[in-house]
Amino acid sequence: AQDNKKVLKVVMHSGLRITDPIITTAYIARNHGYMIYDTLFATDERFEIKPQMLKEYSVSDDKLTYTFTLRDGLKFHDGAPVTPEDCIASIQRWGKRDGMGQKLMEYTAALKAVDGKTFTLTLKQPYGLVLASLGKPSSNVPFVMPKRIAETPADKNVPEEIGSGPFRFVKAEFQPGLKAVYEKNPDYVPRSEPPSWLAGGKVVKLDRVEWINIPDYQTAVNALVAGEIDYIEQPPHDFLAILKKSPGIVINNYNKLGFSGMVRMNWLNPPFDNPKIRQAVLMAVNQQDYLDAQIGDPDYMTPCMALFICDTPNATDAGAPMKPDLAKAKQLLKEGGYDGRAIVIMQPTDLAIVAPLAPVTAQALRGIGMKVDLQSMDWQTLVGRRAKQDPVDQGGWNIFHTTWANADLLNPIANVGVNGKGKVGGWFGWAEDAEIETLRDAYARETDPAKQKEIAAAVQKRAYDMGFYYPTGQYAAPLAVRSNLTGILPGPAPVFWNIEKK
Amino acid sequence: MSAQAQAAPAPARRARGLPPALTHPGVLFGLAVLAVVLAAALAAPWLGTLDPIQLRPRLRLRPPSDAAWFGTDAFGRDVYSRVVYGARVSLMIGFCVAAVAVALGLVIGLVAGYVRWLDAVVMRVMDGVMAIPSILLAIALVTLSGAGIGTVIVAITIPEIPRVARLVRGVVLTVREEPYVEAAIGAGTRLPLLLIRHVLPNTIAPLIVQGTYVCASAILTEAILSFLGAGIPTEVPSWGNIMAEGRQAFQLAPWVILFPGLCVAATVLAVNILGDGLRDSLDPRLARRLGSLR
Amino acid sequence: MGRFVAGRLAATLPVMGVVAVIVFALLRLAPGDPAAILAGDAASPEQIVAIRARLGLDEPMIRQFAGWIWRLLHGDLGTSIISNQPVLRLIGDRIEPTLALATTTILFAVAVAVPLGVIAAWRHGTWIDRGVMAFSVIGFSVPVFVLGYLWIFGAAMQLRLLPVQGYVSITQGFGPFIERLVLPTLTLSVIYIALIARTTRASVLEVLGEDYIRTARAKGLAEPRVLTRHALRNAAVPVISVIGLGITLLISGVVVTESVFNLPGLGRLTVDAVLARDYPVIQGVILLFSGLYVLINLGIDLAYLIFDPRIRY
Amino acid sequence: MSPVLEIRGLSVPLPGSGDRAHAVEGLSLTVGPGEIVCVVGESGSGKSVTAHAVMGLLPPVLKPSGGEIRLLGEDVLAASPSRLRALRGGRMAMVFQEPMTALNPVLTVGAQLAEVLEAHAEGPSGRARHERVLALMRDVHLPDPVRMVRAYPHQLSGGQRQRVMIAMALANDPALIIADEPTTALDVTTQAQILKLMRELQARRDAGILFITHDFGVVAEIADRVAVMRRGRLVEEGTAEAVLSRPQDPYTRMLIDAVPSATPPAPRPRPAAKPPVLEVESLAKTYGGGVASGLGGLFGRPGRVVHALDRVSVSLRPGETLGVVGESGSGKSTLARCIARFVDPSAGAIRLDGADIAGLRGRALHPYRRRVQVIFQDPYRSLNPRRRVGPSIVEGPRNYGTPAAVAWERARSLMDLVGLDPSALERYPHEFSGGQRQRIAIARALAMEPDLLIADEAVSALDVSVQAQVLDLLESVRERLNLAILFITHDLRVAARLCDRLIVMLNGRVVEEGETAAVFADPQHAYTRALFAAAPGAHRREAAE
Ligand SMILES: Nc1ncnc2c1ncn2[C@@H]1O[C@H](COP(=O)(O)OP(=O)(O)OP(=O)(O)O)[C@@H](O)[C@H]1O
Ligand SMILES: Nc1ncnc2c1ncn2[C@@H]1O[C@H](COP(=O)(O)OP(=O)(O)OP(=O)(O)O)[C@@H](O)[C@H]1O
Ligand SMILES: [Mg+2]
Ligand SMILES: [Mg+2]
Repeated sequence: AQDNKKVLKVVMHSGLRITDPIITTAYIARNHGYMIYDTLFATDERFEIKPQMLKEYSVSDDKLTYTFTLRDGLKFHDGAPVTPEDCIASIQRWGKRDGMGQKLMEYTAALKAVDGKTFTLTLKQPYGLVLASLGKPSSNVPFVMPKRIAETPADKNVPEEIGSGPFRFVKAEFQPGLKAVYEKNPDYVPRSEPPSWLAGGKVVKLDRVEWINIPDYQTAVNALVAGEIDYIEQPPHDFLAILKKSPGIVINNYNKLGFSGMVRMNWLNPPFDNPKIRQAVLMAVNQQDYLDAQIGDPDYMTPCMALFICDTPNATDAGAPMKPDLAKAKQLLKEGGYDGRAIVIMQPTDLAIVAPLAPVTAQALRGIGMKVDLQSMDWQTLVGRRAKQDPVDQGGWNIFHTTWANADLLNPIANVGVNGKGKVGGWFGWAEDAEIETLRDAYARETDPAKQKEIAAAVQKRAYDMGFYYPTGQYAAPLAVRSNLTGILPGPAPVFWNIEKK
Repeated sequence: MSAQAQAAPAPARRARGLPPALTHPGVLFGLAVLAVVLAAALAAPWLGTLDPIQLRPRLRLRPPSDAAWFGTDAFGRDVYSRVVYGARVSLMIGFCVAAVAVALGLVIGLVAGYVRWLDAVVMRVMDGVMAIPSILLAIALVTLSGAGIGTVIVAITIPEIPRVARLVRGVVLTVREEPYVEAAIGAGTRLPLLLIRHVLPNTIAPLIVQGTYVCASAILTEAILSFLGAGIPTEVPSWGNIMAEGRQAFQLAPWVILFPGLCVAATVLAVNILGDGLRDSLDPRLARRLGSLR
Repeated sequence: MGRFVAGRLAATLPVMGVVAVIVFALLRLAPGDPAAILAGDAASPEQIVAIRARLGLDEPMIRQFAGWIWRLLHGDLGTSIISNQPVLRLIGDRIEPTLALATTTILFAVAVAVPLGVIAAWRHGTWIDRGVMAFSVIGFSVPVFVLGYLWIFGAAMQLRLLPVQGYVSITQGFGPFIERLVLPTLTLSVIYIALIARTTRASVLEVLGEDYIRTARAKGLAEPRVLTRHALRNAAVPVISVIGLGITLLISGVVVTESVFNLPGLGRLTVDAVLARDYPVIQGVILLFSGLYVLINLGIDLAYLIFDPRIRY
Repeated sequence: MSPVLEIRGLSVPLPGSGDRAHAVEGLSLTVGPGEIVCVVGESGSGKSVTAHAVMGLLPPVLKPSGGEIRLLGEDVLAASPSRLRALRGGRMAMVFQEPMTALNPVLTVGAQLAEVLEAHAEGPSGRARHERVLALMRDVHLPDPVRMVRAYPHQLSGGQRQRVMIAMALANDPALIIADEPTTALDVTTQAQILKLMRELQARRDAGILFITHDFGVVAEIADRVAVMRRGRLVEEGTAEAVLSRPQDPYTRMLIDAVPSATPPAPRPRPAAKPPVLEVESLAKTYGGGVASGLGGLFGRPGRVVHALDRVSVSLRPGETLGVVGESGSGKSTLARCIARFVDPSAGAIRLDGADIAGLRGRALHPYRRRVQVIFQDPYRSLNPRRRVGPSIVEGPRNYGTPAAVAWERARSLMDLVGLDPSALERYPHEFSGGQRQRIAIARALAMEPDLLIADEAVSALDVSVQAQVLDLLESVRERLNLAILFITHDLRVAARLCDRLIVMLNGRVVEEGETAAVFADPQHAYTRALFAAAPGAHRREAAE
C-alpha cells in the first residue's frame, strides 16, 4: 500500500471537470494547471516577475525584441523535451483566449524559435506588460504544453493532460467532478532558488495528491475533523470558528491577496443604459453589508474601494463613493428618469460565496425605491444567461454578482470589470466607454511603474464615474488543514509543492 | 403492475362517502394539525412576525432569543417570521400539487380507462414520464423555466400525474365492468355523463387518499429541490429553502434547520395520518375484513 | 414465458422512445449553455459562440436529435461536453456506489419492513400495529438530508463509530466497503422501510380477510404458518410492486444521500450534469435509469409469475 | 349412542346497531354419528354464525354469550386456543360455501391437503402422507390424483375444488363435518354430484354432518333430520320426512311453498301471433384473438379464443317469455349482452322490429337502447351505490328527453307497481334488501318503457321466498305491459314457472328448443335430460308423489 504520509487528500473549492486551463477561466482548472504544467515566468511575493522555465531572458534596447532561453532538463510527462516550438504554440493558444494574452498578441509582430533552447518575441511597438502577461499568476495562466496539444483549437478542450510541471496527472483515476489524482513527477528539475509565491524551486515532497470533491461542506468539514482528509481549500467562513476550535486543525490564510466580489450592471438594458441610474446604484449600496452577509467574521474581511486591490501597487481611492448616500441616490434616480421597471437580479443559489450578494443589492435598491425581481437560479444557468445580450423580457438581465481572486484584478488590463469595449469584445454587462479604453491602452504601453500607477488611478476614477461595477469588498478565504501539514506556500493560488506531511 | 390499480373499490355496501370518515381519530388529528398550520399561515402578519425577507447582515446566525424566537439565519433574517410565512408557500405547494396532479391524473385516467384506442398511447406516454426519475425531471423542469413557486409546483406535479392516472385508470377498468354502469349505458346515458355520474364518484375516495400522499410528498420534494439548488427563490421563504439555506450552518446554528424541519415533519405527519385515516375509513375492503363470515 | 419476456421487451421500445424524446426536448429547451459554462467567467460572447459552434450546439434541434439517436443505435452514448470523457466511461465509473447503496438499502429495508408489516397486520388494532404505523408515518415525514446530517452528527462525529463520508470499492475489502455504506443505508432506507411496511401491512390485512385464511385456520394450522405460508405469499404481489416502485423512486433519495455522504455515484453525476447542461451525460444517464425502470417492471411481472400461479402470460 | 355434536342454549349477541340483538339465540341442536342434519332458513337467520361458533372461528366482534357446544362431550367454547387448533381439522372439519375462494390460490392442491395432515401430530408423514393425500383424492372421486396433486386451484373446476375441500375435511377422519352451503355456488349437475358424494361418504365413514342450506331441494335430497332457523332462533326441528311433508311452523310452510314446482303450469293463453319484436339470427361471439382489440394489440398480446356464442338463433314476440337455461359458461349472459349491445357480436343479425342493430355502434345505437332493458343477476352491484334510487330510475327517460316532472311521476307510479313505497326514491340502494333492490332494478328497466326485457339470472341470488315475490312481479308486469321477456336462468324450476318457451344452451350453442311443457315432458337432447336428473330434490319428490 501507499505510504499514507506521502499521500495528501484534498478538498478543493470545486470538482475538476474541465482539464483545459486555457479554454476556461475557472479557478479549479487554473489550480490543476499549476499541478501539471510549468510556466515561463512566475510572480513572486514582491509582485516581481521571475523566470521559471527560463534560464535567462533579455530585452533589446529598442524594447521591441524579447529573447528567451529555456532551462536545461525540461521534459514533458510523455518524455519529450520541451522545445521553443512548444512554448510558442502554447503562448499563441493562450493569446487567443486570455484578455491580457489578446492584448499582448495585438502588439506582437512575431514569435520565432531561434535554436533548440531559444526563441524570440518581437513587438510592433513597445509594450509595458510583456512580462506581466507571461508571468500572469491567475486565469488564464500561459501554461506550456506540448506543441501537438497546444495546436488544439482554442475553443476546443485539450485531448490530453500532458505538461512539464512538478506533478503528473493520473488519468486512469480521473473522475470528472469527483476525483483528480496527481503523482510526483520524478523527472522534474526544480530551480535552485527557494520558493516564493509561484516562483522559485518547486520541490515536491509528496508522492500523491488526491483532489476529492465533497460538494457538501458540512460533510467535508466533518471529514477533516475526523481525519479522513487533510486539506480543505475554501471552507465556508461560518465553519472557520468551529474549525479553529477543533484539535488538530489549523487555519492557514495562504492567499494574502485574497478575493473580492463585484456587482455588475448590464449597460445594454434600461435603466442601466443610463449612467445616472448606475451612479444611483453605486450611491445606494453599502460595502459593509455585503461583507457582513457574505463573510460575517471581521477577521476575514477587508473593506476596500480600490478596484485594483488594496495593498498592491495600483491601489487608490480615486473616484470611489466613500459612503452610501441614499438622498443622492434617489435624486439621481429621478434625474435619470427611472420608470419603476423591475430590475432583474440573478442570484446563484448553489454557489455559497456569491449567493449572499444578490439579496443585499436587492434590499439596497428597494431602499431607494426601485422595483426588484430577484431571480434564483443555479450558477450554471446564470453563466449561460449572463452571456445573453437580449432585452430583459427576452431572457436578458440587469444585474449579476460574481467573485474574483484578487490576483486577477491587479491592473486595468487584467481586470475585465473595467473593459470598455462594449457589445463586441467587452465583458458581460458590456460597458462601453472610449475614454477608458484609451486609458487602458496607455497603461499597456507605459513601461514606467509610477506612470502606470497614475493611469490606473484615472481608469478607476472613470470606472466609478461611469458605474462600471461596484466592489463588494475584499475577503480572505483561508485553508483549513490538518496540523501535521507543513510547508504550505503563501501565494495567489493553492499549490502543492513544498508541502510535507509529518 | 401498479399496486394502486388494485385499490379498486369493492361495491360499497355502506356508501355515502365522507361522514363516517369524519369520526376516524386519524382523520380528525390530521385535519386539526392542518387547520392550525393553515391558520398560522393565513394569520402570519398578526403573529408577531417581522418582514421575512429583511436582511440584517450584522445579526447573522444569532441563537433563539426574545428578539428572534427561532434565532436568525445567515442573512440575519428572522427564522420565526420566515417559518410562519414559509407555511404559506409550503402548504400552497402541497395543496396545489395535490390538486393539480389529482385533477389532471383524473382526466387522463378517465380517458385512458374508457376510451380503449387511446389507452395504449396515453399509458405509454405516462410510462415514459414515470420512467424518468422524478427528481431529475423536476430539476430539469425548474432549470427550464426558472425558479419560482409556479415552476416548482409544475415540476413536482408532472411526475406525480402518471401515478394518479394509473390509479384512476385501474378504478375505471374495474368500475366499467359493474352492472350498474352497463345499466346506465343501456339507459342511453352518453359517455361524458356516464363518466361523471357513475365512474367519477368511485374514484373520489381513492383519489382523496392518494391526494393526501401526493400533498405530503410534494412538501418534502420541495425541500429536496431546494437542497439541490433548484427550489423556490430565497426571497420567498418556504420550509424547504429555509432548511436548504440553513444546512451549511447545521452544526453552528441548528435552529435554522430545526424549526422548519419540525414544521415539515409535523405537517407531513398530519397529512399522512389524515391519508391513512381516510383510507381506512373510505376503503370498503377493510370493512369487509372486519366483518362478515361469508 | 420466453415469448412473454420477448414481448415485454419489445413493448419497452415505445416507452424508451417517449423517454428519449421528452429528455432531449426538455434539455434543449432549458436555458443555460454548456459553451458558456465551459468558457468560464472571463470569456467574451464571441468566444462562447465559437465554442458552441465547435460543439455542434448551433445546429437545428432535429438534426442534433437525429444524430444522437443515430449514434445511440450504434452503441455510442457520446462524449461529455464538459470533461471530454466518454459518457459510457463516466457511467461505468459511477455505477458501483449507486448500485451498492441501492442494493443494501433495498435488502435492509425489505428485511426490516416485511416482518414489521406482517406483525402489524396480524396484531391489527393493537399498540404494536400503531407503533409500526407511527414509525412508518414518521419515516415518511423527515427530509432525507436532515436524517443524513443527524446520523453523521451522532454516529460519526459524536460516537466516532463510523466514517463520515466516502466510498471504498468492494474490491478493496468487504469491511471498509460496508463500513462506509452503513450510514447512507440507514438514512436512505428509513423511507423505504416505511413504504414497504405500510404496504405489507395493508396487503396482509386484506389477505387475512380472505376465505382461504379461514380455511387454513379451520384446518387447525398454527398462526405463524397461516401468516407466512398463506397470508404473506398471497400478499406478495403488491409488496413486490412497491419494492419495485421503491427502486425506481430510490433515485431521488440517492441523489441527496450521495451528496451528504460523498458517495461518487450516478445520482451526483446526473445532478452535476444537469447543472452543467452536459447534455450527452444527462441523456445517457436518464436513458440508463429509464431502461432500468423498464427492466425492473419486467422483473416485477416475472415475480408475479412466480408468486401467483394464476397469472400466465 | 352419544351425539357427536351437542349445542345447548347457544346465544351469540350482535354488536352495536344490528337489526336484532342476537345473531343466534338459545339455539339447541344435536348431531348424531352417521347423521345428516340440515339447517335451513332464510339469509341472515344465523346459520353460518352457528357453524363458525362450533369451529371456534367467529370473528372477534362476535362472542358467544351463553350456552355450550360439546364436541364428543368436550366443551369447545371453553377450549384453549391450542386445543381448539387440534380439534379443528382433527375431530371436526368444515366445508365452506365458496369453492372459488376457499382454497389458497398460490399453493398446489396437494400441498394444501398434505398440510392438514402435517398440522396434526398424529397424522402420517413423508411417503405415507403422500399416499394418504392420493387416497383422499380418490375417495372424493377426483380424476387422475397423481397429476392433480400438483395442480393449482384455478386449474380446477368449481366442483373439483369443492371435492378438494371435502377431501381436506375428511383428512383426519373427523367425527363432525360442517358444510356451510357447500353447493350453492355450483351449477345443478355439479351440485348433484357433490350431494351424492356427501351421502356416500357419510354412509362409509359414519361421521356426523351438519349441513347448512337454504334450498329445500337439497334438504329433500340428503337430510336425515331438519332444523329450521329464523332470526337466530330454532323454529322447527324433526326428521326430514316429517318437516317436509307436515311442516308445523307457518314459517317453514311458507319456505316450502315458495319453492317453485318442477312441473310447468299449464300453458297460458297467449296473445294472437304478432310480428316478433326480436329476431336473432346465427349470432356468434368470439372472445380474444388479437385483431378486435385494435391498438391494444400492438402492445398487448393475443389471448385464448373463446367461442362464447355459436350460430344462435332466437325469436321473441310481444307478451312472450323465452327461457334460456344452461350450465355456467354456456353463453347465456353473452347472448343477453349481445342483444343489449353491451358487446359487439362477431357475426349474425339482431333485429329489433326488423331493424338490424348488430352492426351499429355508438350514437347510431342510441335510439334502440331504450327498447331493450336488462336486469342483472347481482342486485347489490346493479345499482350505483352512490346515487339515490330516484335519479337512477329517471336517468334513462331523461336521456331520451322525457321532461323531469313526467319522469318522476312515472318513477313514483313504478314504485307502486313493484310494491315499494314512493319514498324509496329518496333513499340509497344500501338501505334496501336484495329483493327490494331487484324490484328497483326492474322499475328502472320499466321506466324506459322497453319492448324487450332481458332478465339475466335476475332471481338466482335471492332467497326462495323473495324469489317467489320477484317472479310474481315479473309475471304481472308481463301481463300488464305486454312485454317480451328473455329470461335467463340455470334453474329449471324457475324457468318452468315463468316461461312460455325454453331454449337449452351448451357450449355456446342452442341444443334444445320448444314449448316449456313439451321440453319438460319429453326432453330430446341428452344434456337436457341430464339437467332434469340433476335438479335437487328430483328423486325424493318423485318418490313421495
Ligand atoms: N361479523 C359480523 N358482525 C356483525 N354481525 C354479523 C357478523 N356476521 C354475521 N352477522 C350477523 O349475524 C346474523 C346471522 O348471520 P349468518 O351469516 O349466520 O346468516 P346465515 O343464516 O348464514 O345467512 P346466509 O344464508 O345469507 O349465509 C345476520 O344478521 C348478520 O348480519
Ligand atoms: N369478456 C370476456 N372475455 C373473454 N371470454 C369471455 C368474456 N365474457 C365471457 N367469456 C367466456 O364466454 C363463455 C360464455 O360466458 P357467459 O358469461 O355467457 O356464460 P353464462 O352462460 O352466462 O354463465 P354463468 O351461468 O356462469 O353466468 C365463457 O367461457 C366465458 O369464459
Ligand atoms: Mg351463511
Ligand atoms: Mg351469466
